[in-house]
Amino acid sequence: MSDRLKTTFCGIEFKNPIITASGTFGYGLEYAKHIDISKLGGISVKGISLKEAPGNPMPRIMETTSGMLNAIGLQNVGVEKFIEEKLPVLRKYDTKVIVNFWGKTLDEYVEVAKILDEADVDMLEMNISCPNIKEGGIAFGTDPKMTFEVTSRVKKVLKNKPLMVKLSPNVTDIKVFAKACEDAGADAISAINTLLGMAVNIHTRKPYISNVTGGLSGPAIKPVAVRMVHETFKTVKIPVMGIGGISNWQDIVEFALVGASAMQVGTVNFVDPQIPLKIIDELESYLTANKIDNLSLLTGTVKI
Amino acid sequence: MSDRLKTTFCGIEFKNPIITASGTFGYGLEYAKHIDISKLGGISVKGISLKEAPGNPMPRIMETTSGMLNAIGLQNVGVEKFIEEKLPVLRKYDTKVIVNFWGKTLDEYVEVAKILDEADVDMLEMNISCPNIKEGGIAFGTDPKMTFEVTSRVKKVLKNKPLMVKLSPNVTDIKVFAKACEDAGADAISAINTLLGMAVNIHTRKPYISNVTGGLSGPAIKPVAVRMVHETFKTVKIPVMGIGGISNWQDIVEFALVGASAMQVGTVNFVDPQIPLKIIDELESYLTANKIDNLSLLTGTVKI
Amino acid sequence: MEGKIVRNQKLNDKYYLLEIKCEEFVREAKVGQFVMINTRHQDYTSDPLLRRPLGVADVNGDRFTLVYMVVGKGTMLLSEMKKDAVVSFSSPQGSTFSMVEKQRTALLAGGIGIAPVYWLAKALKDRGCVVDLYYGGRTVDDVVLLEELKENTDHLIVTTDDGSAGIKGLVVAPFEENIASYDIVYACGPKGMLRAVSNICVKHELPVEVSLDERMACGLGACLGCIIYLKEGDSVVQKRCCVEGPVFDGSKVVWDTVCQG
Amino acid sequence: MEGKIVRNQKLNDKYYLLEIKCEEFVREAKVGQFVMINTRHQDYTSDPLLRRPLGVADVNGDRFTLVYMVVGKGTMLLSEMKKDAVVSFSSPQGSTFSMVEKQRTALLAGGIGIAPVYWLAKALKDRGCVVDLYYGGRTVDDVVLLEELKENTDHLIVTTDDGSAGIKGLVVAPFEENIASYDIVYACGPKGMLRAVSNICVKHELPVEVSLDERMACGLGACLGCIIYLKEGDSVVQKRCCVEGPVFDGSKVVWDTVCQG
Ligand SMILES: Cc1cc2nc3c(=O)[nH]c(=O)nc-3n(C[C@H](O)[C@H](O)[C@H](O)COP(=O)(O)OP(=O)(O)OC[C@H]3O[C@@H](n4cnc5c(N)ncnc54)[C@H](O)[C@@H]3O)c2cc1C
Ligand SMILES: Cc1cc2nc3c(=O)[nH]c(=O)nc-3n(C[C@H](O)[C@H](O)[C@H](O)COP(=O)(O)OP(=O)(O)OC[C@H]3O[C@@H](n4cnc5c(N)ncnc54)[C@H](O)[C@@H]3O)c2cc1C
Ligand SMILES: Cc1cc2nc3c(=O)[nH]c(=O)nc-3n(C[C@H](O)[C@H](O)[C@H](O)COP(=O)(O)O)c2cc1C
Ligand SMILES: Cc1cc2nc3c(=O)[nH]c(=O)nc-3n(C[C@H](O)[C@H](O)[C@H](O)COP(=O)(O)O)c2cc1C
Ligand code: FES
Ligand code: FES
Repeated sequence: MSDRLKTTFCGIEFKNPIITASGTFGYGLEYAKHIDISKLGGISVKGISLKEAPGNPMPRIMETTSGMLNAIGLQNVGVEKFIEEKLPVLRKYDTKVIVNFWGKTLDEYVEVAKILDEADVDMLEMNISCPNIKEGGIAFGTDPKMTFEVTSRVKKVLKNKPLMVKLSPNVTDIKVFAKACEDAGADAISAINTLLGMAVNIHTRKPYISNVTGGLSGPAIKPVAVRMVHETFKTVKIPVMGIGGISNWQDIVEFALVGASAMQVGTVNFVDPQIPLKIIDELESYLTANKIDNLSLLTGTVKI
Repeated sequence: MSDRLKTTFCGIEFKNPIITASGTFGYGLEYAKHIDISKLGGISVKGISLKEAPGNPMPRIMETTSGMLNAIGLQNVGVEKFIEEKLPVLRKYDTKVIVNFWGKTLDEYVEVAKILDEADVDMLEMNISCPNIKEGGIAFGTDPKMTFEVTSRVKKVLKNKPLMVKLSPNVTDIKVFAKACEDAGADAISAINTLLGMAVNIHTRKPYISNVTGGLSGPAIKPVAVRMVHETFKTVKIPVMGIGGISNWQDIVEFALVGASAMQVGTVNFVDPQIPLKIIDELESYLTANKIDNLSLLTGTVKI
Repeated sequence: MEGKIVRNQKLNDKYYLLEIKCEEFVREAKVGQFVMINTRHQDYTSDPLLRRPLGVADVNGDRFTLVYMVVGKGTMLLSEMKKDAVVSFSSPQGSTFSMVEKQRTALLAGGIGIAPVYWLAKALKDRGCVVDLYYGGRTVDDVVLLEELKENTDHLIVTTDDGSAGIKGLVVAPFEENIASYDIVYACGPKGMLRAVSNICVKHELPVEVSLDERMACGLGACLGCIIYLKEGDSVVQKRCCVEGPVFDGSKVVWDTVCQG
Repeated sequence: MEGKIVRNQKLNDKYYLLEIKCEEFVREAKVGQFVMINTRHQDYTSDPLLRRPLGVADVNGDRFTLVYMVVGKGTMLLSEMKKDAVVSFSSPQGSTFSMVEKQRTALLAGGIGIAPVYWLAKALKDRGCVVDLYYGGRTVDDVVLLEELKENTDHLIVTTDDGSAGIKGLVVAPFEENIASYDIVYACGPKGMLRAVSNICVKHELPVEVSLDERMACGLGACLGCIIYLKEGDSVVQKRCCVEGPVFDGSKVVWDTVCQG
């Protein structure tokens, strides 16, 4: 493995820019028996909250055309148990750990961030864009004032770890939110979370998801994600992590061209856990064949 | 053909609720040599403006996963030529004609509407949601005040024809826009137009679409459309025409359940021009087999 | 993992039997487990997207067998796969049925629930158990592989809702009549049936293991899409159908929270 | 329309020849037209979504032939189709090459541009024309069906960029040398080549017909996704590549507006 994939993002050195997306890779450990997770650039773990959260009632998922809906509802073991039980095991692997986190209130966001700031993790990813829980989450991500407030409040308590804010695609203008994050001191932006969608079983006449609506992810949403990553890149100076429908190395190059410095691979981990590793290998080959010394040379170079 | 598909929408009787979507069915005539267009409930013609419009430079379209991007840029022959050359021929077929229209300014919207109000058409569909032109279009559809204003101004000049307003999905809260339309006197709402997306050719490093971004349509977007139609249905009392990713009779039933009284079939007309007719036949069979006297009995009956 | 299709046999208009050669898989597989199988013929297409969970219905030498019902896109695509085609799939996933020895066992299968029960019957016979199989379906089309099942059970009791094969009625009825004859009960099928069987067994203080279906995205414990709620002491805990299941202690499942249909 | 695949023959690592039986199609098809073909093996999947445009390369009795290059999902799927499979497609679409008689014709084909030119050569020979075909490709792999072409032309001049077959260089060079020998010119291939050929013909006041490629959604004139700009008197007018094209008067095309790549 050459240095072509080495990526510095928010001052952190990733061996490659391929990170598995929050909620699609558990706490990393679930995949450890299926693939060599040490080969990944990093892992963004399932969204963590102050207290253990039970998530939504079942059913929570449904496949749609080239995508899926989910309304897991941010089920997680809580920050304490995460740090005590999951993190030490995950730390045995040679990969960066990004902790995705959320709160029901402003204070909860601050509280979790404070705890994680002291923990053995590499970076925080603040989820203000989960469409599947009533309190918190989405509310912070669809009102620019609240986006600014939660970001600056959290940023104030962080002494050690960079803060990345994850944006919602369910807004009229993502640029406003990107700017609010930057103004509030965020170190990076990740985009996008899922699109709010719905599907109904015509036989039972009930929604397929108990929560009625769910988040749409997968290859179907890639064009929306590419557009929003590009808009974000053009708006802010902080780095952007691109997410949404990525399923092969070509998609990684596409996200790089529109401005992403690193990328998260989400739903396709379910399609085949080997995909992120395959992407890393094939991306390396592409860069080598095209004599591109580092993927970062492509960032934002789309010709418009 | 029984009466099971007969649909009254805004006081107009459609033989069935299957309408071909604006921009995907030309002026209707292009399809007349491929299918019997008299079997359709109606046709929403390509968006018409006051003057002939040249549309965007090429390339204008690209396929994406289970969908496509387009930035045609509302190329059309202009309202005068439409009425003189296209409409008389289209009128020979036994199907309802809905005229999709747009303007670059408020005054242009009003002007076109006035002319169409006197023409031999059944209904107007006001497009305030085209993401592909700089002036007009999308601006009216992403600011609720402008939505209200253009709708009420247009409504004021209409003496004969019902007005349906077509909403954009590229907003934080479609309910606000639906309400604005209803408050302004709209007779119906159609939803959704395309999602703003982008795709880049990694070999040339240029966007696939000359306009950089384009509108995403097709099966990929159906879950977003279903969600928005449902939100609209719950918000307003005027009828809703559901659009977005419909490709078979099951999709029609799904849109009916979440609140659509009629439906538009768009991108799949390109996949196979036979699809709308196939949908009509199979929908009829479904209703017969399930002893549902009329599709309207399903409208909004999703069990939540 | 990958394997070559040995046969993909149509059993009737709904059901297929798929045999795949893959030694690695067979080595790991245990009775009650399932596989996440890629149903797409080409990996460069994305519709359908996710792999589909199917119970392991048998293993033979270096081959394993799946029995599936065609219900949607994924299973339709599977049914069009040809001999010698290569398919990809996960390693064997999930919990297993308890392998008792020399006991009197009752197995209940409803419809496609027969898949994991088929292998279970064989395995229990091999361990010297008495194996009675109660097998119910809607119509004669929903009870398949009867000859093979007869060979691997002591009693095979077939029921159909419409009486087109075996006894007319639900499968739990004849089972309940004979309930006194059993030491342990295993079941796989529609959730309503599993609930009924579990309740009966609890009443008679019989151990009961049920194999549950839940929609799955990852099939390996990461997405939390497949939760089953279990009673544990005084509290209710969440289990993942794909890791802690699909086989659960039927007396512990909180049936009101289990998805219908 | 629908038809059965008679053969789907691999010509080399890139190119395939697909022969389909469909009398109805053959009855309507004219030289220069194309077909919108459904490349999915199952209609219940949506990826890829749109049909793909392919030029009609020949007709024989109740069969028609397509020659295609594998470049993406759609053509990859096509290449996996088996004999006897049924495919669906549009009726023949678009404008046609002018069918002159007893004239001296030059045909130029670049790469996969050979498809419509193949039939054109045959048709012009049948009408008593002298047919010279200039056929260029990048390498030897990009010039196919040479034996058949030789039979249906008076002179076959092959060029490749790397000299791996025929003359090394671009296809327009040998054509320009002989330009005085022709009454009319036809061309299909990369846009840069068509532009060059058209410019040369305009200079020499020779009529030139070019067949243009454009991304297509509907292929029947409705979506306005495939616009080609033509000079008409003093103004520039928009034409649809799928209806008024794909064959255009090369002297009228506004080349600067034609999409690259
Ligand atoms: C542990 C386990 C074992 C199973 N074993 C078998 C078996 O041996 N034989 C068999 O025929 N079926 C079995 N099933 C059910 C089988 O997975 C579904 O019938 C199949 O996924 C349907 O896919 P489809 O694409 O044909 O249907 P679609 O309806 O098009 O599928 C759409 C989505 O719904 C999911 N889905 C649909 N029905 C079910 C269901 N009943 N259970 C779970 N998810 C569903 C699919 O996985 C997919 O994500 C099992 C399910 C589970 C969870
Ligand atoms: C009138 C006409 C006639 C043609 N005749 C032939 C022929 O005889 N043989 C042949 O091999 N090819 C021909 N082409 C090109 C052929 O249509 C494309 O190579 C094919 O659509 C690629 O599809 P794909 O799914 O393999 O590639 P992908 O790149 O996956 O396709 C993605 C999208 O881009 C479009 N696209 C990609 N390349 C082209 C292209 N060069 N021209 C137009 N659209 C493109 C596809 O239609 C599709 O919508 C013709 C094109 C046109 C317009
Ligand atoms: C099952 C599931 C669970 C998810 N959970 C989270 C989460 O806890 N926190 C978060 O920020 N995003 C979550 N996401 C969103 C993903 O991280 C990602 O932003 C989204 O799925 C788009 O990427 P993709 O198309 O590659 O999946 C979840 C997505 C899925 C499919
Ligand atoms: C090529 C193309 C052109 C379109 N032109 C118009 C238009 O002129 N006016 C309009 O209101 N919508 C237009 N639309 C949007 C469609 O009418 C429809 O709202 C959208 O495509 C979603 O439906 P679908 O997924 O079924 O295609 C166009 C869509 C496509 C694909
Ligand atoms: S299917 Fe993902 S956790 Fe069970
Ligand atoms: S491809 Fe639609 S108009 Fe030509």
